[in-house]
Amino acid sequence: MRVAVQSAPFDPGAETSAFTAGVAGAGAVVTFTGLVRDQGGSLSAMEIEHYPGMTEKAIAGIVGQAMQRWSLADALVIHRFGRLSSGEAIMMVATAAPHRGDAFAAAEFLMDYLKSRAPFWKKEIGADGEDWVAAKDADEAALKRW
Amino acid sequence: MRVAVQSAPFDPGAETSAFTAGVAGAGAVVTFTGLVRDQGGSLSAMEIEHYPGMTEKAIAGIVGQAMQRWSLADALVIHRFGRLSSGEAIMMVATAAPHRGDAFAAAEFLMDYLKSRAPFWKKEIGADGEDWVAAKDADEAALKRW
Amino acid sequence: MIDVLYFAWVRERIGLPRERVETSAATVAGLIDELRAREDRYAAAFADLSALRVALDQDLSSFDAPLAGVREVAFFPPMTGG
Amino acid sequence: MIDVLYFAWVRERIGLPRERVETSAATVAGLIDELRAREDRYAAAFADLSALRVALDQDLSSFDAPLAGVREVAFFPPMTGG
Repeated sequence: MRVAVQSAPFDPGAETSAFTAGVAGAGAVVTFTGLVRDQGGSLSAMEIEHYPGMTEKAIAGIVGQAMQRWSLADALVIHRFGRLSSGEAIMMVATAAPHRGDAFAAAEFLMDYLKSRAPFWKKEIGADGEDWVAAKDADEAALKRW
Repeated sequence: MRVAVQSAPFDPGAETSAFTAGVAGAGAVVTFTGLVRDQGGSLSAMEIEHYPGMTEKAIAGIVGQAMQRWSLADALVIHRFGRLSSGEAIMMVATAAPHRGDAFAAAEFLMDYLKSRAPFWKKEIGADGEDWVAAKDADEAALKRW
Repeated sequence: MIDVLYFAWVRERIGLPRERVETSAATVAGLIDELRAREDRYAAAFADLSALRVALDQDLSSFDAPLAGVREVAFFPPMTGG
Repeated sequence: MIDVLYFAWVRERIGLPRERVETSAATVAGLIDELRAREDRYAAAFADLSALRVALDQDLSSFDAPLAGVREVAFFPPMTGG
């Protein structure tokens, strides 16, 4: 497994290639990539703050739970912080498993937990000013299904 | 949306890059890649037969259902036929949506339907001979959740 | 005349991928009865219909479906794509 | 002495990312009461605890947790990663 918390951009395609090459024979690979939405052109950038130290620890814990819970060959989490432009990749997860059900479930689990349990905070910067993204009740509720 | 049924190999990373670049601003991209499993070294190759004409029609119908059912910005299906070696990519789906829930659900729906409703048949070729892969009851049952 | 296609182990058991068939059968089941009566390899391929699927003009269908107007019938085992 | 960290709008409202705090509070809630009493900007940041989360030594915790042995306390809004 690999966890990367970084300000540098990353290429979801290149990461998918590298991850897939490393698990050849696993049968199923699922990836999720989160992109900065342009929201109809009103969003010009996103600023992501995080809690260095706790971030890595929290993500490693979440990935560890997923590896215990599902039969995974490998897992990957990349999450950026700092300033991102519209359309840029914010983060990605990848999971590899013998069977597709495990790969899908683990990827969704990772996303649900990264949303609400990893210490990142997003601020949207638009033409009319900037605003911290509010946590959604639905994101907290999503944790209950696991 | 794009559907490709082909004997030529494809690069899941390059396809992920191209797909993601085309939906910048969508927020969420999910990909699934199916690989030929090596099954502990006993499998040397896989032969995939399909029904030209019906295959394209069936996949277009499945993708059309997904586009109607979820709020998707785009969808992609690539499926190979012919002879594949261990570790090679058999197929992939990609979905893009404003929100992750739709992207995940649509990708799982596409996989469940491609498994049991697109006219492909896999034959495993190993050291001890060759055998048609049997359809699993679980794959048919998976359709019931949609 | 109707085109009849066979895939996967159905094709292997019958020994050919497609053929033109002269039939007066009203339904898929009637066509299967005619094919079974031809030779052992057909009888073997169609021995267990629960292991077979049928498509009419490239749409999945059922064994009791009528053949009127159909140009292409395909027989194959349950699909294993993905 | 304890390190107190603030993130996102909590940091902006209080006006600094971290500070060393001398406290005799037994719990997180006790520390919050001391901070609130300092200045309006602290009172404003801690006005609605339901909008806040707390981590003790980089693990999520709760407002009634004891502070004994804790070196680092962090206050922040609900997380919005992913």
